[in-house]
This record gives sequence, C-alpha cells and structure tokens, in this order.
Amino acid sequence: MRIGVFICHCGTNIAGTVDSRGLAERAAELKDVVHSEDLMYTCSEPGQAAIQRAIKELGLTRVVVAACSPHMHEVTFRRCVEEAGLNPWLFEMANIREHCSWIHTDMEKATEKAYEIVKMAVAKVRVAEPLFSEEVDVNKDVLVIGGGVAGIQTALDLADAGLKVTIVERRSTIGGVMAQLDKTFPTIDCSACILTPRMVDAAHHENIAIMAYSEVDRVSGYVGNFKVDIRRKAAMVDWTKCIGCELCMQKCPSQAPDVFNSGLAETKAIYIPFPQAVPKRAVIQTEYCRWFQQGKCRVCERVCPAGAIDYEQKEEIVQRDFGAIVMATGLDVFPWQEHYPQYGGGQIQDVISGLQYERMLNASGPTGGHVHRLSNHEEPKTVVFIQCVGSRDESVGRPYCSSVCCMYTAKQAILTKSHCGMDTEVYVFYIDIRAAGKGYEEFVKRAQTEYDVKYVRGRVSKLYEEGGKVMVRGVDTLLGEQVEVPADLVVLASGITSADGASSLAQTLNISYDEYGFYKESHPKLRPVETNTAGVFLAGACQSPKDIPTSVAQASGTAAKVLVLLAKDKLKTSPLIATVDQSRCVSCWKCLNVCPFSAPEKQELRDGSTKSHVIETVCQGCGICVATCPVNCISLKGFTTDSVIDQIEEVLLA
Amino acid sequence: MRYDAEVAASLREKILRKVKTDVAACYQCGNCTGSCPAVFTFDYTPNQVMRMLQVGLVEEVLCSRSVQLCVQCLTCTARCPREIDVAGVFEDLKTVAYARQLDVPEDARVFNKAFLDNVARFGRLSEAFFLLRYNLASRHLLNDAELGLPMIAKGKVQLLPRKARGTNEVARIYRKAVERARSQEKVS
Amino acid sequence: MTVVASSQQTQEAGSAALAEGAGPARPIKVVAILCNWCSYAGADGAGTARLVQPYGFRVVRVPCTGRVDPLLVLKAFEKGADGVLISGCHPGDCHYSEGNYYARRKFELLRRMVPHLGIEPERFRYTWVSASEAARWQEVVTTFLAGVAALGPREGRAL
Amino acid sequence: MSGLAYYPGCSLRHSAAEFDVSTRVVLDALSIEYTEVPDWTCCGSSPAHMTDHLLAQSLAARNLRQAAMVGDRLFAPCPSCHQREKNAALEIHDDQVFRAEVNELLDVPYEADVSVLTLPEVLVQGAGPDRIKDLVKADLCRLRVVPYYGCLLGRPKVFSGESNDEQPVIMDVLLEAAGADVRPWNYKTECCGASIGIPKADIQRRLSRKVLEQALEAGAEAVVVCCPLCHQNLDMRQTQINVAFGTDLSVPVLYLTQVIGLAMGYSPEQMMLQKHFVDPRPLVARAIEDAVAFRAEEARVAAEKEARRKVVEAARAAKVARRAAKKEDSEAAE
Repeated sequence: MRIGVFICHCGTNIAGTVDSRGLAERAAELKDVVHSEDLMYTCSEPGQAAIQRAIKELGLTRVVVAACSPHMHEVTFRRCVEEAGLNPWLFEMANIREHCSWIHTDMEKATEKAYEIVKMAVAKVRVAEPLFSEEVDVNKDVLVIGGGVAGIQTALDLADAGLKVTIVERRSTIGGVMAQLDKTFPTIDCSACILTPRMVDAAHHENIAIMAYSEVDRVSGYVGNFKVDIRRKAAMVDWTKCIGCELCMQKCPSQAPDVFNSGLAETKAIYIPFPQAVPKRAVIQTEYCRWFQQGKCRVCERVCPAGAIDYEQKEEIVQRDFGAIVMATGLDVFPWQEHYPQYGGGQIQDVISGLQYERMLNASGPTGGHVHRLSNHEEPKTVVFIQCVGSRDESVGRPYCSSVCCMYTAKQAILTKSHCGMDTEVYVFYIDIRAAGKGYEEFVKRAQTEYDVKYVRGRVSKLYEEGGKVMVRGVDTLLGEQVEVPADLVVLASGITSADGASSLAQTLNISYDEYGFYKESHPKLRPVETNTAGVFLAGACQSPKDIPTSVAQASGTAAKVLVLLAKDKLKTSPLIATVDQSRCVSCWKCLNVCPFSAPEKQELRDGSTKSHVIETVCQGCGICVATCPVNCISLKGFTTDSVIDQIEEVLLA
Repeated sequence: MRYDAEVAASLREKILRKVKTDVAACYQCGNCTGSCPAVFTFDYTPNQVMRMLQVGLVEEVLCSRSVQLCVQCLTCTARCPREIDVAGVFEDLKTVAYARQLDVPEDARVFNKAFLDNVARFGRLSEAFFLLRYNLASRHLLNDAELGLPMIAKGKVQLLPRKARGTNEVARIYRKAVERARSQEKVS
Repeated sequence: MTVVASSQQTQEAGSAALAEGAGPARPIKVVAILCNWCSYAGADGAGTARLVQPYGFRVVRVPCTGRVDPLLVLKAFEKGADGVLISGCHPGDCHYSEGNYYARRKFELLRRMVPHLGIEPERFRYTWVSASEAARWQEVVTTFLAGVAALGPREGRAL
Repeated sequence: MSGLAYYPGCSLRHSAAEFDVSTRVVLDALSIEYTEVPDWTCCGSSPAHMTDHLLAQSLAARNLRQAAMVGDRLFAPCPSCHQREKNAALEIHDDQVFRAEVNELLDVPYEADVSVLTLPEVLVQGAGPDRIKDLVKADLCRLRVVPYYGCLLGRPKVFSGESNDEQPVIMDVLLEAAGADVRPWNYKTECCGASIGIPKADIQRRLSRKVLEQALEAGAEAVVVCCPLCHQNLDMRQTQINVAFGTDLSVPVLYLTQVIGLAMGYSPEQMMLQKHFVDPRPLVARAIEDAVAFRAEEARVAAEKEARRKVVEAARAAKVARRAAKKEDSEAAE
C-alpha cells in the first residue's frame, strides 16, 4: 500500500490559518504514506499534474488531497487520479478549508485539527477498495414541471434537439406569470406578442406534449429512469371534445373570481383564462358552479356545441417514465395584504399590487387598458408607486431583493404617463434603484428625464384615506424631510415569493430548498441549474427571483445541461451502493421493508434458500438497510462500517 | 469631515449590549422618519441619527434636539424593516446625555427636570404645580394659561399638592440613581 | 433579524471560547456525524461564511443519517469520545426521502439509553441542519460543545 | 397572593378623574374585584426612562412591590404607566442580576413577580364581551365612534398581546360588546402629540387635529380613548387647535369605560361627562333617542312585513277554498 498525501494552500484560504507545509511534513510520517507534499492550488492544472506525476513516478496506490470541501472538488480529483490510471474510488478528500481554516483563527490549534482531519482521510483511504460503476440504459424523455416562459423555453430547446418533452402545468393553460404582464422592460414591447407565439410553437411541436390542469403527485426511480405519477385534475370538461369556443363561458350564469386578472374582475364558473390560452380548453370551478353547489342549471351542457361537458369526470393518475426532470414552477406575488396593515391591509380600494396594475394597463385586460381608480372609475391625476413591498423587509420575513420590482415599476411609471397623459403626476418611492441589466439603467434614466417621473428616496410609512384621496406619508431621506403626497392611485411593487406549494413539491422530488421555498442549486457559481439530486434541474424563478431575460437564458442553459446528461445512451450508476453477504443473510427481509427505493429483492439461490439481494441499478446508496440489518451482513461501498470506525479511532487515538 | 472608525465600532458594540439592537443594520430607508410624529421638532431626522451613529458622530447626536424631543411612541421600532429598535436607541442616548450632564437643548431638559423634581418632591406628579414650575423655568409664562381657569372649574387640578407616603423613598431612589449613573459615565 | 444575528455572533464567540474548555487538561473531542446532503453542506456554508466555531469537533461524512447504526455512536463513546453529535436533513427533506425518519426513531431510543450507560445526556445530541442553515450549524455545534466542555473530558471512562 | 391591584397613576387623580371614576364603576358593575395599590407613587413616565434606565425601572419597581402586597396582577388604565410598569416587571423577572441592582435603590426589596395588564385586558379577561353584552341597558347602536389606541396601547406587540400593532382590536371588541357603532379606520395608532404638547404645542396641535379629522373622515361623531394624555390633547386642547388653525372642530372624546358605563345605563353625570371640554352629553342624548326611534322603525317595518305575509297567506287559503268549492259544485251538477 503506497499512499500519497497532497496538502493545498489554496492561496491563503488555507495557508492563512493552517501551516500547510508543516502539515505535509507530519503527514509523511503516517503509516503507509510514501509521499506527501504541499501545493499552492491542488485543483489548478499544475496542481493536478503534480498529483498525476507522483502517482505514475512513485507508483502511488492511494491518494488523499487535503483542500476544500468534497462538494467542491471531489469529482475533479477523482477524474484526475483516474486519468493517471488509479481507480477513482481509491481517492479521499480531507476538508481542511470549510471545516477548518475558514472557521478558526488560532494557527496552532487549526493546524493540529487539520492534521487530524488528514489522518482520518488517510485511515479511510487505507481500507478503500476499487469500485466500478454499472451501466444502465437511459430513458431520453424529459419532464418539465411548470409551463411558464422558463418551462416553455427549456421544452422548446430540448424538443428541437429531438427529445420528447412533457410539460406538466397545474393551471389550465401554459404561459405563467408572463402571460399576465402587459409590456416588458426595458423595450416596452408587448409581453403577449412575444410569449403567445412560443406557447403556440410548444403546442404544435411534434416532440412536446402539454399536460395542463395536472400536477406531479409522486416521483420514484433515479437519474435516467424516473417513474412519475401525474394527476390529471377533473376539469369537468372532456378536453378531447372541447373546441374552446367560449360559448359556455358567455352563457354561464354564476360568477367566480378571476385569478388571471388577479382579482381585478370576475369570470364565470366555467372559464378559459384568456383568449390566447394554450391549450384553449374550458374548466369548471366546481366551488362556484351552480350545478355542483345547488344541483340545478346545466346551462353549459345545453349550449356546448361539442357536447364536451362531463359533470361525472373524475381526476386520473397517469404514470410516465422520464430520464430527466426540469423544475420550472416559477413564482407567486407576495401576499402584501396580510403583512402591511400600515398600507391599509387591502382595505383601501385604490391601493393595488403591481400585477393588478399590469392587468389594468393591458388592452385585453378587464378595463381594456384604461387606467382608473377602483373607487370611482376616474382616471388618476396622481399615481404613487411604492417599492420593496415584501422585499428587503425582515419584519415581514422577506430579507431578499425581488430583483424585478425596480424595473417593472419604472416601466409602469412610464406606461402610466402614456396612458393617462404626460400631465399625470407620478412618484416612485424607492430605497435603492437596482438596474443591473442590459439597458436597464438607461431605461430608468428615461423614466426620470423623458417621462419626468419623480423619484423619491425613502420608504412609505403609512397610507390612509382623506378627502377621497389616498394619503401617502413617507420620507425624502435626501431632503431629510417627512413628506405627504395625496394620491389617486397607489401601486405597490409587491415582491416575489416562491410558487405556492413549491416546498412540498421539492419534498416529492427530494431536492433541497431554502427557507423561502426557492429551490437550491447544487453550486451557486459552478452548478447553477443542477440540483443535488442527479437528473433534476432548475429553470427560472423557482430557484430565485428572476426577470424574463434571465429566466429564458437560464432555461436554455438548463436545456443544454439536460442534453449533456441524455446525450449518452448509457449512464454510469454510482458504485456507492449496498451489497449483501448472502452467506450471513438470515432472510428477515427487514431491508426490503425499510428501503425507500425497494432496491433489495428476494433471490432464490441454488441451494433453494431465498436471500436478500440488492439490485445495483436501483440502489441509491443511502445505507438505511446497512444500519437496519440485524446481522450486519449488508455493507455500503465507500462508506463501510470499518472505514467509519477507523476514522473515529483516528480522531480519538491522538 | 473624516470618519472615526474606532468611535463608531465601540459605539455600535455599546448599543448592541445595552439596547440589543444593531445600528449597522440600518440601510437608510427612512421608514422611521416617515413614521415619526415629532420629527418636525428634530434637528436630525431619525434615519440621520442612525447614520451618525454608524459613522461615530456620537457627540453631535447626544446634544441634538432630536434625542431630547423623541416622544417614545415606538412607531419607528414597530415599522423598521431591519427590525432595529430605533426608539430604544433614542431612549438610551437620552439617558447617556443626562448622565453626562450634557448641555442639551433648552425646553426638553427643563421639562424633564421640572417633572422629576416634582415627582421627587411629592412622590406623585402634581400636574398643575408641574406646569407652573415648567412655565417659570422655560419662561413660557402664559403657556396653556387659557386652560388654567377652566381646568380649575372642572376640578381637573389639585391646587395644593400633598405629599404621598413613600415620597421620601422616591426621593432616595431618585438621588441614588442619578449619582450612580453619573459615576458610571465618568468611568466609561 | 440582524439584531438577533449580531447579538448571537458576539454571544457565540463567547461560548465558542467556553467550548474550548478553559478548565480541562486535554481539549475535548467530539465526533460529529453529518449527512452528505444537508448538514455537511450546511457546515460547508458556515465555513464559506467564515462563521467562527469551536475546535473540538471532527466531522465524519455519511450519505444519510439513516445509515448511522446506533452501535457506531456507542463505539465512539467506547473509544473515548467526549461527545457525539449527529445531524441530518430536516424531517421531510431527506435526500433519500425517509432516511432521517428511521434515524430519528433509532436515536431517540439511544438518547434515552445513554444515561443508563453512565454517559451524561448532554454528551449525545441528534438534530437537523439544512444545507442553507449555516448559522444554525454554528449555533448547534457551538452550544453542543459548550455543554460537553462544561462536563469536561470523559477521562478513563469507557463504556 | 392572588388578587388584582389597581394603579390609578397621577393623571387619574385629577385631570383624568372621570377615567378613574368610570373605571371603578364599570369594574364593580362587572364584579371584577380589585384593590388600589397602597401608597403608590409616580411610575416615572415619561421623563424618567429617558433620564436614567435604572431610575425608571426602580420607580416602577417600587409600585410593583407595593402591588405585591395586595395581589399578583397589576393594571394601570394609563397606557404609559402600564408600559413603564410592564417594562420593569419583565426586565426584573428575566434578569435576577438587574433585580438586585434595582433592590439596592429600594428601601424594601421587590421579591415578587407581579404581572401587568392593560385596562382593556382586565375587562376582556375578567369579564369578557358577553358579560358586558348581558349588562347593556342603554342602546348605543346610533353612537358612531372610532377607537383611538394611541401609541402605547397597541405597541409593542409583546406588551399589548395584539397580533397586529397597526390594527389592534381589543377596544373594538369591547365597544361592540357595549353596542356602539364602531367605525373602521386606519389611524388607530398614529401619535396625537403625546408630551410634545408641553414643550412644542404647535406640533402637538397639528397631530391631534389630524386624529380628529381622520375620525370624522371615518364617519365617527366621537373618539373613544383609553389614555389620559390622548384625552388631554384631543379634548382639552381642541379649542387651542381651533384657534391655531381656524377650524371649528367639536368632537367629543370619551373614555372607553365611560362608553361602557353609559351602555350599562349609568347617567352621563355618573360618568362625569360634564368634566370634558367638548361636552359629549348632547351627542350621547341624541344617540340614545335616535336608537329608540330606530328600533321603533325596525319594529314597524318588521310588523308590516309580518302583516303582508298574513294577507298573502289568507289570500292563498281563500283561493284554495274557492277551487274546492267549484269542484264540489261541478260534481254536484253531474
């Protein structure tokens, strides 16, 4: 056994608090260690070259690199030693940066700790065995969850590349939030004009299947071979027959809140969200339907020319197999009413959210693009925009910046002037202007100069009604004065939150998410569209608040990553899996009961006995069975009980 | 002007310890100023005070009218998006100014002194007597004078304040506390 | 938030010093067994954020807390560990969907058993730290080590 | 020992005597037992806590100690007294070291842990809206009021127990129980000028004027307060406001307990309404008359409706009878 140890300085990141050189010298003394050296940057080209040289020239049979977290560079180094002819699993990483140099200050103590961490790694690599991956066939179909602009973009890219894509959308039409927007910044081009063609492309693409009004219920399997249960919700309308003529909608006698117009208007119990909906199919909201609530009516059934209405329709579970899954579940608008009583908590009619204002500005919206006060339907003379409502506000549990509000407010301010005339007074209360995008800052400048929008630096502390106006009391921090603006209409730049139900969906897919329900990428810089679950990717605002260009860009990036994965016909499975020593198995089947992936199976041996056997391609390597087996006859490759004990001993021997 | 990093740092630490709030967290949105009812009497708006504390302009703040005239309505604290206890900071600064016997703006100091002397003297606040003392001291002799007679008429004033039992203890508390505070300020 | 955080930091820096155990002759040794997906990443995050932590713990990485056999914990104590800290994904967030549920059952039993082996209950803790909870990891490890340090090392007291 | 101690505070002895009286009357009516804190002294609000923290807490602690002699709970109608006492109670309870410091200043140490309540809390916990409803004699459904909480009754949340410090509700609940017509408004917690009134009268007038005008804006005829200082600023100084701004405001300002008392049938004089500068008595009288008329009207409409129903029924019955008769005739004819 010839072990080589390589200690990284990582510039001063490690060497700053850990004596890397001294560490290398001490490591050389360890049992079975034949070579030990310190390098400035082990992950750099020269660093890796040094390791490979040492392997070849000194015939190393095991390698330990003491540097950063394995989550950072384990893959890099395994590849590195493999190229030098070593089995990649005969390599171990000692994390002396995140777990040592970065959290300590005392050089001496930190170095001592680092030394023990290295000893643990050496102990582990000493008992390591060469491992070999299995190869499994890859299912090349892709599931995209969420049919917003991000989901559509990923789907189109993948479909054009020849993969079969299924879009699952929980609403009855794709399009997402972008479909609700009027114009887009900084170009002021109509949102629908850009989006709807893409929606139609997706609908007509031979490689894309859209499952609207459906949700993902269950996901099993693993990268390359996911099994997904998709729940088709009961629309009470047979979509194979429905022709989207809207006749039912016109004739339906019962009103229902209009989600698409974010509550600005009412729609019918049977409805199609908007004329360009894709697919253009009707849905009955049973909780508002007269027939379902009072047992009389059936008007839609009578007027439907296609006989598509089906009051008996039941939801159904469809099972599909996929090789990869893309999360594109998008965003929701921050529910400001519950959190901002000082802004009237929704009680003041003429205080509306940014999204509601989008609908009001929209020519095909409930007001036909006419901007008016909800209280008296008059055109506002003074409009006040308030930024950072539900953003950068820890008192409502939203410390993060929603990143789009500054820009959409500038856009809405400009549109206000063009809708209500240049003589309209427009104020924007802001804390900081965040215009970091191509042409963004210029756009804001236009708002300030060309359109004479008055930017006031400061938060608004209170809204109250007086003399038919909404009094806006805030501050101009640059003047150092408290200010009051009597407004006709107040638009809150309500921030972005993760989509409703995002975290429970994350649990269904076993991907991690932050405290706000945004999905966690596998590395913030280097793996921004991957998750820690192989085969599951991220696109758009489900990862963090994003504007349209960023979402689309990321969506295409995601598509590329999916293609990289599915370009291969076979996938190497992780060799870190459980194996059963059948000679000691007592057939208690506890492993079968506990395995979340039902990897263990009963296997009949020649001698007629049945013993447990783990299906390599199904096992995910969690090791639950290992800890459960009463006779310890299951072992987890790469994390054997011995290797763990050896590490613990190393810690405690000193 | 130049910033004094050391003063700022020690000040921040001090406020962290005494008020359990971090002025460094202030990002100058001005919500406190927008909410403040007394801001019209201030020489520095609350967010300016926060800023001055961040860069260590403590002397200026301690002698400011703002600190003296804050009415402790707590609106700033209630609405701060960074959950800073602004009112708490003001209260603390005021006590420091008092202990240091700094030359704070006229009326406020007089008001407080008149009040506390009154309490120390009668154990309870005798409002009429207090107002009288205040007006004499602040030379606003006729301040609220028009209210005097009607108040008497409506029996809202007690003309000859009587000592409450426990007055002596209050006086003692008052004396001990003040001595203690001043000695401490000398130390620090 | 900020208030809490900053006051925490100062206070944690304080107890971090305490956790070094001013009193005991040899510094205490705690074995921290972390699951690869949540807690190990959380500890990485704490490092990236330069959140100061006590020296006295060593991390053993496992794929999932579900893989940790209670006997491993006892083994650690047998070998003379002063404390054992186990941390995984929050219930419901397990990368293998159920691992931490099995872990929770086992460790809850173990936790109740430990005192009967003559080991102070403060020396064993299992908890949950997600990949995004760097500050929580700092808090967990600091308080746990402070507790163990208060008891001092388990000199010559194997099982 | 268990028991409820009542801390009137300086203002309630004189300038707000009516608040004191109405409070005692209402508590008795609701048979909530209480004892006045023996030899209580000033709580130190507001200058003390802005002068020296220890001084403030010690002044308050002295009263807590006195209260402990007669009870384990103390309530102070004046919100700033309440805030001072509660603040001290909590800090001393949580921090034994600090308790020692305080006790050094006191002649006799404070060892107990008295919990501090607001007056509305006492009314809700000690009796509850339903008990009040049961005792209502005078119908105030035509008395349009807004509850004005001011700065300290709803803030900070940890003291007031309100879930929302911009829109507290405890006064609303009590006033509705008393049968008053409570109007929603968004000015419940905006400051009336508090003690600025004395050093900086002009500011206080501006703020108080805003409160009164917002009340009218909300369709109220009177403002209900629970704080002597708010009352002073809004009622006693209302004339000053009118003089200063040339307005002709005349908005009665009532204490919460006065409204509840009136509802329970006590006379305006018993509730000492005559002590107010803007006399609420005409308004109250009118409201009660209106209510009578209003109820009568209600009854009349109801009666008419009932009558109409009877007529219709009778007609229907007659019709049925006629049909039956016809049928018989035709049968008889065959």
